[in-house]
Amino acid sequence: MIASIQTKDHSITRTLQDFFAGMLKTGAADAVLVPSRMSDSPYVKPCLIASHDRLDRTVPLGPGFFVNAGPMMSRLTRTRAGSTLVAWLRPCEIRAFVELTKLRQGAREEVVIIGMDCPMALSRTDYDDWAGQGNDMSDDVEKWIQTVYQKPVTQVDAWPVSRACQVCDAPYPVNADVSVMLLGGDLDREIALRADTEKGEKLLAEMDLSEGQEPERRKALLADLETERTEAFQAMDEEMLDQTGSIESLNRFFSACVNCYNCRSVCPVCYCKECVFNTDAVAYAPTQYLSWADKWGQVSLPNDTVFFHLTRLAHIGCTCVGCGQCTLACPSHIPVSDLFISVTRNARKAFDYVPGRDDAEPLPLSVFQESEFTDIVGMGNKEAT
Amino acid sequence: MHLTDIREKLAARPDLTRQLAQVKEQVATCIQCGTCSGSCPNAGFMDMTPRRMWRAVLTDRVDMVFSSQTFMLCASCYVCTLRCPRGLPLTGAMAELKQVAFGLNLDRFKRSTLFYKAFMDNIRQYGRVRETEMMARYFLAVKDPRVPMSYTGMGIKLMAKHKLHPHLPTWGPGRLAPLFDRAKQQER
Amino acid sequence: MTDQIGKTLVIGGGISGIRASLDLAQAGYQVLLLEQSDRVGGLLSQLDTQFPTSTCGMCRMLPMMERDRVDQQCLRRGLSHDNIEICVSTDLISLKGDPGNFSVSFLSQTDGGRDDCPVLVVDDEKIVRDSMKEWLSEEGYPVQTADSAAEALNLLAEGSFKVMLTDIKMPGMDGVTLLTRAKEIQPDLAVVMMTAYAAVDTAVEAMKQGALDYLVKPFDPDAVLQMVDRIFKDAVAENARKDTVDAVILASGATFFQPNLGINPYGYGRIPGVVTNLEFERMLSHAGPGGMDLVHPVTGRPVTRIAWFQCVGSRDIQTGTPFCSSTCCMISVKQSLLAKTMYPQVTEACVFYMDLRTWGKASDDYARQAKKAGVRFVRARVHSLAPGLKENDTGIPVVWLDPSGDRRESLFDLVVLAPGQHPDAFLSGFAKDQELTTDDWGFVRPEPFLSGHTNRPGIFVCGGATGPRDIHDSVTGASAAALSAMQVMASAGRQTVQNPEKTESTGLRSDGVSLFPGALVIGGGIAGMAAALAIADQGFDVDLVEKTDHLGGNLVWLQTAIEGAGSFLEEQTAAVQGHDRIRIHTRTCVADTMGRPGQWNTRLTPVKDTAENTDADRPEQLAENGSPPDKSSGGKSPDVQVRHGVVVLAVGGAEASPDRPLPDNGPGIYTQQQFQQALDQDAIDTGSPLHVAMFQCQGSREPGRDYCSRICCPRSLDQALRLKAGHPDSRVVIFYRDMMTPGLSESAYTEARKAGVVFVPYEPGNTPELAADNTGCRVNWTDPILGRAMEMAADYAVLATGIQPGLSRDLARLFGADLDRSGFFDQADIKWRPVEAMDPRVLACGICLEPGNLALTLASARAAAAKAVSLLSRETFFPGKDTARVRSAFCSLCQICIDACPFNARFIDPETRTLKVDPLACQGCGICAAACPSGAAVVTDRSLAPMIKTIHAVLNQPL
Amino acid sequence: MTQTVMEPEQDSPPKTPSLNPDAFEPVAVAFVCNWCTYTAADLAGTSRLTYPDNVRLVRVMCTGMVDPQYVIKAFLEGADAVLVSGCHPGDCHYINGNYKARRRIKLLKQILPRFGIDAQRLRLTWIGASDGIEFAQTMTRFVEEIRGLGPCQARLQQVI
Repeated sequence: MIASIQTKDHSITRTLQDFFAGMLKTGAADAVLVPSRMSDSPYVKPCLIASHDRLDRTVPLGPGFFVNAGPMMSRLTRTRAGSTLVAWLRPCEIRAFVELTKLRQGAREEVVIIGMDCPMALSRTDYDDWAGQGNDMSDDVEKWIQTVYQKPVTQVDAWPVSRACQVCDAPYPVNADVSVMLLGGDLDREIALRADTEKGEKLLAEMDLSEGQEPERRKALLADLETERTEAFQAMDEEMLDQTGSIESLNRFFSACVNCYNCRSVCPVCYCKECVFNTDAVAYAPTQYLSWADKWGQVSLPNDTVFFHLTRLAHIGCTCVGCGQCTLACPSHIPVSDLFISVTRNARKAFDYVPGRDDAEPLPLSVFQESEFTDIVGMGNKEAT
Repeated sequence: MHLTDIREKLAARPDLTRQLAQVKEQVATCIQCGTCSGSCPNAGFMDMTPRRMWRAVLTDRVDMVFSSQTFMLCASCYVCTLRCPRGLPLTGAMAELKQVAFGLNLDRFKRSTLFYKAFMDNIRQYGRVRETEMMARYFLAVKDPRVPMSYTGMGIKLMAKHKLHPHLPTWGPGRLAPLFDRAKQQER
Repeated sequence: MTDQIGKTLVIGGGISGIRASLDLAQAGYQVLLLEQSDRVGGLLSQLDTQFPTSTCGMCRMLPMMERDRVDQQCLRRGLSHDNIEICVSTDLISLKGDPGNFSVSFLSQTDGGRDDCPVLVVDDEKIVRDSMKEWLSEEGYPVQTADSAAEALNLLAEGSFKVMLTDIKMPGMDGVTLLTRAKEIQPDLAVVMMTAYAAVDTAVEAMKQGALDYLVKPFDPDAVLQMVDRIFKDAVAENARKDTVDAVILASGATFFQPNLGINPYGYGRIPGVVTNLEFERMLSHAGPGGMDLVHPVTGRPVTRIAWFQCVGSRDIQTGTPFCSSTCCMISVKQSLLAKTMYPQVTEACVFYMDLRTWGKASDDYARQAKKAGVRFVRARVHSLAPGLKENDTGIPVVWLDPSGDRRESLFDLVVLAPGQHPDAFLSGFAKDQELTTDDWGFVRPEPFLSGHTNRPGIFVCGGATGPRDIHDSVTGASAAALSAMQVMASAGRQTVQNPEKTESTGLRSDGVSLFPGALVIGGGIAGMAAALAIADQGFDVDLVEKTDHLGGNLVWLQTAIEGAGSFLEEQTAAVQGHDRIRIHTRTCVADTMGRPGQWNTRLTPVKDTAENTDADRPEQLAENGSPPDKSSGGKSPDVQVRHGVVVLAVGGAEASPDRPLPDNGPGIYTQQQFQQALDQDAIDTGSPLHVAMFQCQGSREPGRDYCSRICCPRSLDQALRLKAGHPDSRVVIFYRDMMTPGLSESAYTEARKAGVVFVPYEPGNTPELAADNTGCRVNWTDPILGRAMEMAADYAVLATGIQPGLSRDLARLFGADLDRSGFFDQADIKWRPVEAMDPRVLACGICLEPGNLALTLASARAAAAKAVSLLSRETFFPGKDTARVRSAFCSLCQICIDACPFNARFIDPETRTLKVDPLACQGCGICAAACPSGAAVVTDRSLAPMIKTIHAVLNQPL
Repeated sequence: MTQTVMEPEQDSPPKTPSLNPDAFEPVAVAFVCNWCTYTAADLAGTSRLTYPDNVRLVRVMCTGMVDPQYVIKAFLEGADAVLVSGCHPGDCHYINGNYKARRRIKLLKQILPRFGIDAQRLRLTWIGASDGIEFAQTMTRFVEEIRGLGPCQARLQQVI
């Protein structure tokens, strides 16, 4: 079922705000989760809004992406609340939430997920620049929307699209209850929504919308995006291999890392309550440090930097959703997500696993088959890497 | 037609019927493993393997049993008896079938019957086989000129290899007659 | 009443002995385990893998609870348990006594062999000295000779002797004087006088002066040896260790037929390349000759064509073996499958068999796997083998007759003989000494309905000593025998060793866990009753749940068919009903259960009148979409809450309904059970000559129900014999695929053939056609041997449809167990833990566990009871030192560890919402720790911090 | 400590692990399962089968308890290679630990070679309890292979 919302006053933002308000008014939703500004600052964060008259600061579509809402969804759904929540999410946020539900960090039962076509976000510093100090961002936002949904873009005006978004291979909602098909749409006139699940259908039915259809250009635009992004990914992959193809170069890549673990704090699929690297599991006796210094002639501290990053690669090797938050968070400007996206997207192929693709798809390391990967067992088989 | 023929003949001979029942009993625990037939040196010449023969006996297919020459070809080498995992007296059972077949006086066994008779008579008389005389008596008994003709080829070959001795030295009658008489007595 | 700890002697350290010992040890009894060879493990230490898994799981025999008391290691490295004293290389010298008081003496082969028994021969005649020396030396005695008394005294002064054989009349000092002088030097010397017949009086006189005995010249070597052996044994018996035990379990096993004995038609030992299956097992093993390669033992060339010959020394009158050895078919299936899959070089793997005995739950499917892998199965017996031509040694020519009667010939590099199991010399001697009842072939015959009981009270038997057995039956039987020993010890008032932690003065461990001291037995058939009785007899409360209104299950209809079963059923029912520790709940089923394993609180609810009894064992609330059970009757809930620490699933099963459409269920068509009941109720006039056709494997051993039910072939034979006994002219034809009469039941097969029953083999896809109308049944088939179309008019057609287990998945899952692919109880390990679920507190027995006859059902029931008793006997369990822990502060409740744990030991406590570990289920494997990314799952010494230390340590060791 | 570190029985003065390619002596860590491969190692020992002491055995209860972190750490600590060895499929004392190990090793093999750690430096084998000969052969071959590959980069300097 595909429905359509008529765009009001040439403002897509306003139209969507009304759409959410309608949900709250009719009781189709008890609360909605939408990115919103808290004051006149330009920064947007996911906001849980229960009152239909508090939607005016929400920015459903825009280039600001400071928090992946996946873990926020986890907070909101960890136990049953007995109410219906409608969440407006970017594709990478849906992916993160799906992975978190597999890790029992949340549940979908009481949530209706509205996923949107998401062509890009800006990096943190570029966003600052783009937003300036302006109190009223609405014109900029509308302009941004009209730009990015009509053709593949790698930069908006002078600001380049964040690297993670440039290589994102699924800029459209997967596994949502309702998909908002913005790409290629005549957004000044209408916004098309497709119900993908029963829950989605129920929501759209309650909103009493007119019938719509997928924008004609959307499929072609998605194909163009795919081509472009595949190429971008290959370029990044090569660049990363060049920069980190050996232990020595990996050392250099992370040489600015100060073990602050911000990357893991913002990572939506690093769900541990406490990172193992913050526990006594990796605490050494003073003699241990001396013994290393003795062995290599010197030992730089804090150590276990690469150990930390490789461990994190092993932990999220299959579940990394490629949202790029780690890079945004790194105080040392290390392009962490470039490395992680390039490594994990290749690694998970072995298990034919795509994070967020399917709720029923089990986590690769939690299951096994009796007859698989026989090529990696035994000596003398010079299997490919 | 043939079946009725054999059945009728058997019905007329309670002694042979009993003998056949004994054979059936002797091979009752046969499990058709085929060891007998695998080990039989003559199996290649038989129209039916010994195993099938026992199966026919056990399933009362007398028509199959007595339309076969298998038991006539048994050379009494006893290998099957020695190998049978069921320990069945197979060689003996073959011999019994021969006897029943002779007793039934079936046309198809006439030649075999006559051959055996000629053979045994010859031994009884001389204590050994005198092939030429034995064959001569056999040919006379068959009363069919085609039979001696069919042996001509083999006769010539044997002669070429000096295996036939037309002028055997004659010595007195053998002393086996009492032995034969005693055997006959015991069989009763 | 005494506070003595119960002790059982287990004779034989094979798998049966190990199993019985471990069960007893776990229950807290002491075990003295004697083994003649130098290691435990028996035959299994030579087998790397077992069917039907193609793997080895022997270590799964080790107890899962109180693991710290057992060495956690592969059993091939040895066995060690606090409560088991293992004596290898030890001979049993004597055993006397009664239950509760057997005295046993045994001797290590390392002390007191014959080489420790030097003999001195004194005679002036050289010939006597030399021949005596020759005879005795051959037997292993060190012998010295002296030609005079004087020299003898010198030798005696120089070294010690055990025995002196001396002539009486000698030049110089005579033998009698030598006796006196020798005794002065060595008082304990055994002296035997040698004398001519005429001087016997003197010899008798010498005995008064201390001679032990005398021998009369001229003597025969045997008499001399017997005399010396007797002295040796008496002397040895003095060195032997003595002990007192309460019960004895004979688990001495069987030996293999030696194919080179007798007529040896396959030329074993003569034809290179003819090997036994045990030898082949070593060739397959990487540890055997050839190492990683499969090579010919003589030529060393790679082996590519292998034939297996079945029934060598089994099912063979020529070797005096009328019985089937039960296991050889499956051993060959396994070996052929392994050879074909492990070594791509093997182009030809061919098994020659008579009937492929893939009886039981998982074997038939295993054989199908082998067929799929390319193993050829040929129904033929090869009569004999002759060596190949030497000059162009291309292999061993094998000739056989195919089913159609054609003679076939093929060359093989290897011929693997599958020799049968036979009683061994020890067993014959022991049975004779102890006056045990044996069968015609020398195996110990257990008492009917009492698995593992011999005719001697207090002496129990299991494993190969009772006849050819596979691992599964041996392990089950061993546990059953252990139960019998426990019963003897309990009635002798013996105690069990409780945990050492309890008595240590250093303080009590506070982490002890107890089970609720009671058992829930579900199913009131004979399996459930036997298990309930055995558990209750050991002093534990039992709740016995039965869905129908009566006890007895299938034995109710079977009782007249099995000799003595009627009165046995009556006795058992009376005993159960009269037992003050058994509460019987008839017309009841399990509704739900609360609590954790071992501390279950299960609700029993009455079976509703409307409910079909066949579905009544399904947990009600699950069966009815979550609606609560009917509690309305009389305002008061009729439900009962039962607290129990173990659960025994004994819900049984039923005859499967015929899978193939029947011709209108014509008047003469019966299932095997219906036919049995008709026979038992005299509804069939067996006194008149009847024509009966029996069809085996109806719907069994085929996709869907791909197991052999193990009972139908013997039952058909029984029915056939009954018909033949009723009227000898009755014509009975049994259509079969493979007659499954393993072990000693082969004799019924032979009997039926003798009685004139006709057996017709068929293959799936070529099933005989059965048609029926009002006038009766007609069967049409093609006899494979005769190659003829055959026809038979039958008064009755009997379909052997096999067993359908009656266990519902919901009920199994209620207790954390599950069903296997055939619908039976899913065993933790089909071979090594046959009556347990992965959780050892969940047990099963009878035909919901696996198909089997009454004897097997009783064996599994008693085995399950043994497990239950050994668990319930422990007042407190102390978890292993390596039990996993949870650092809740770091735990995100992602439950990855729950998914990873193979033992369901981890769960979320609903009250605290924290992750907990069931310390009795946890095996300390550390898989959880590897799965947990946050370091919240930890196992002592097997978690990140210590492992990092270890890694650092090993890498920084100097080279 | 439950895991046993097999000390090489040597009295000779300790050799410093040399980084000179001509005198390169590889060092490897082998995580061996208590039930199968450790038994095989024991059997190899009792059968007097020799294998290079370059392989340092770390006994683990099950290959399923080998956390990918152990493997990573071993490489970063300077191991030239890591072997994980346990029971054949189906043989696992803990039912399926070896299958789980196989997936983890697969993942590591997807990641580590990306950073220049040759896939051949990380091995997974099944060596059954009675495979003493196979154990010794595998160890010998393993060491020879690593010797051919040369020292692992991570051994040459501290990886931060």
